[in-house]
Amino acid sequence: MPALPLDEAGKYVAAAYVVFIGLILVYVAIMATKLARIERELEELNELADRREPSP
Amino acid sequence: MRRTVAALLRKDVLLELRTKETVPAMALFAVTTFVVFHFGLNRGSVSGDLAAGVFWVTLLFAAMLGINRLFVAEREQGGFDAFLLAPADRTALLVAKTAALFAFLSVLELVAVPAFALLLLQPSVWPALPALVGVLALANAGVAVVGTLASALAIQTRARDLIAPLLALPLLIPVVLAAAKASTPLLLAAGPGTIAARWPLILGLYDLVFALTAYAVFDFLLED
Amino acid sequence: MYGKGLRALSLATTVVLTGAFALVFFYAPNDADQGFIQKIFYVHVPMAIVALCGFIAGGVMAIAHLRTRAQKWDMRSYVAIHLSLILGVGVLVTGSIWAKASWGHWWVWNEPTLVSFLIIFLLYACYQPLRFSIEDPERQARYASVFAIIAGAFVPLNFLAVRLAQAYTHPRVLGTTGGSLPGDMRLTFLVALAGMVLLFVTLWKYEMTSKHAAMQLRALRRKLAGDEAPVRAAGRSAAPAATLHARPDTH
Amino acid sequence: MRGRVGLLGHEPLLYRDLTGRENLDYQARLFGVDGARVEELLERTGMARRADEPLRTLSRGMVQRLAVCRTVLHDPALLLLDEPLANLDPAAVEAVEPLIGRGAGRTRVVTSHDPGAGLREADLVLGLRGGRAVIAAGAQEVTEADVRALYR
Repeated sequence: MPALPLDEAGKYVAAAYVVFIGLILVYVAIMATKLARIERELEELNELADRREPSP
Repeated sequence: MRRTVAALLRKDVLLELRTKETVPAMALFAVTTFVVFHFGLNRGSVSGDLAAGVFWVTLLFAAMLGINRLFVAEREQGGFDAFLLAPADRTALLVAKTAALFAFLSVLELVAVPAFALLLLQPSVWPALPALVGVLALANAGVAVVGTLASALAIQTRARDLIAPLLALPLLIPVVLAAAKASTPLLLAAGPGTIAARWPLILGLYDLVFALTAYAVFDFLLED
Repeated sequence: MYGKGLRALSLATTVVLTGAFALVFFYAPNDADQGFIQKIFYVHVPMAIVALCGFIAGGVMAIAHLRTRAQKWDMRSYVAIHLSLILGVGVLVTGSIWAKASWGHWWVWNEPTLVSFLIIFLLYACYQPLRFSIEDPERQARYASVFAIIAGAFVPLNFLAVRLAQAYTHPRVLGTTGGSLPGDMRLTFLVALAGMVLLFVTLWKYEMTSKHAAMQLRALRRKLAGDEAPVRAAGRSAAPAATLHARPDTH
Repeated sequence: MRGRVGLLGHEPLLYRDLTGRENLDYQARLFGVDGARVEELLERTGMARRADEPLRTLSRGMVQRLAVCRTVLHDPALLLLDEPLANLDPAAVEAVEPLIGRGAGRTRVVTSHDPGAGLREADLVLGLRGGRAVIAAGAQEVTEADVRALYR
């Protein structure tokens, strides 16, 4: 099969690289939700610690 | 070890003879599937690679019924606990279950091969038979080992009827592939040709690799 | 402490991967046969190689888990397989795009490497459902490790079988190893591969750090709150249970 | 260690579709015990006559008698018994007594829901509440009322 002309092939190549970048971004988004949960829990714990030993 | 394997195997065969739960269902399933293929493909007879494909896919799915049921009695009637109480090598259970599954598959093929020859196969099965038996034996060994592993993995899960085939099917693709390739020249309309040596070799290698893997990991599926 | 060295690693990943993509588009020549479309090769193949190595690494970590009974090895194995699955999606999608561009079909069966990869991906797709359907965390870890070992052994075997099945009937359409490439393309490929390996290691460490932090947090909560504020029921999950209370190693 | 313990719990650990004799034969082979022992036990528990019927057709009491046979088949040094006399009629209780009762000459750990009967049989009493030992004493020192107090 002859090589595709650049304007045709460009779309496919771009699509492939977009898929790769997109995957990484989705992964980052998932990890972001996990980070948010850790932050929330830390906050709760901090409050808990404050209540137990009221700072003078 | 040999004594334990014999005891386990004897019990499995006895249970199957009493309940007739597995092998008749497998055989019936295989025959019915041949009929379904007849209508699905809309042809009266097949040969060559189509014949090999139909035959092996049917056997694979029939084997799946046996794989699903392999450990059910142990799980539901305390067979695992009773076995673990005995001072027996756990590998014996792996060997016995593999042997049982191998035997079940062989009996299944005693029904499925004549049924296939009768219902669908265009050329006569007789000249191909000796080589076909060899391929069947090699493939059965692979299906038995991997099937036992998949069944043991799945039996303790909540969705075991789903997990066992999901695990076993992709694992068994190389077996089906090699077995189908090996049987294609045997089932040619013009009479059997010769098998390329690499297919039996692949099957043998597959059997060996998974036998060793199963031996290494099976113990971990039993402790509780 | 999984966070150690994470910054340097992320930096290296960024530099190498960006450099690799720059090489792909500004340095490597267009392929004589395929032209520009061959550039997909530099993202598709490294991703596939890293995903497969990740699966096998997951199996090796699973062996360590069964040997040491240390929960951390199950976690490591889980994260490696989990990441490889994500990369696997990328491999299948980019492979499919390449097939469409080269042959006009979204999927072709005469490319043994891609077909093998699909089979392996289908097998590993059962990993999460398997974990999910076992409730007891200790058994979940043990069974997951057994699966990871079996599947790890399956990876090379499957490649051999599928490759043999087609190598003799179809000519190899694409060179998928760097071996036969001309020098500048080969350099680009190797840099891209290095970048992908670094990316995998970075993400692996990243996720391990996150899991480890969640674990520490839960332990802290238990220490601080004792019985009064029980740990929120986390719900059943396919991920390894994040507790610091490892089982006693004596068995 | 394994192989010296006899466990009798809520489940008989016998296959429902095999006969009593087949079940016990299988167990005997697993433990490397002589087949004559199976016949002896079937005789002693009064199950010899019904030993060739599949378990699913037998009453629960008969299955329990077979389970007792399985438990002591390999002459274990330690017996772990959970309600060992469940579903047994008085005659059967008498029949299994020399196998798993006080007179069996084995160390026994029995869990029971009947404080009175349990106390009469025991040498040592262990009362658990919330996972902690509340009573741990010789059987003479513990009264039935002490045990009943655990459940209040």
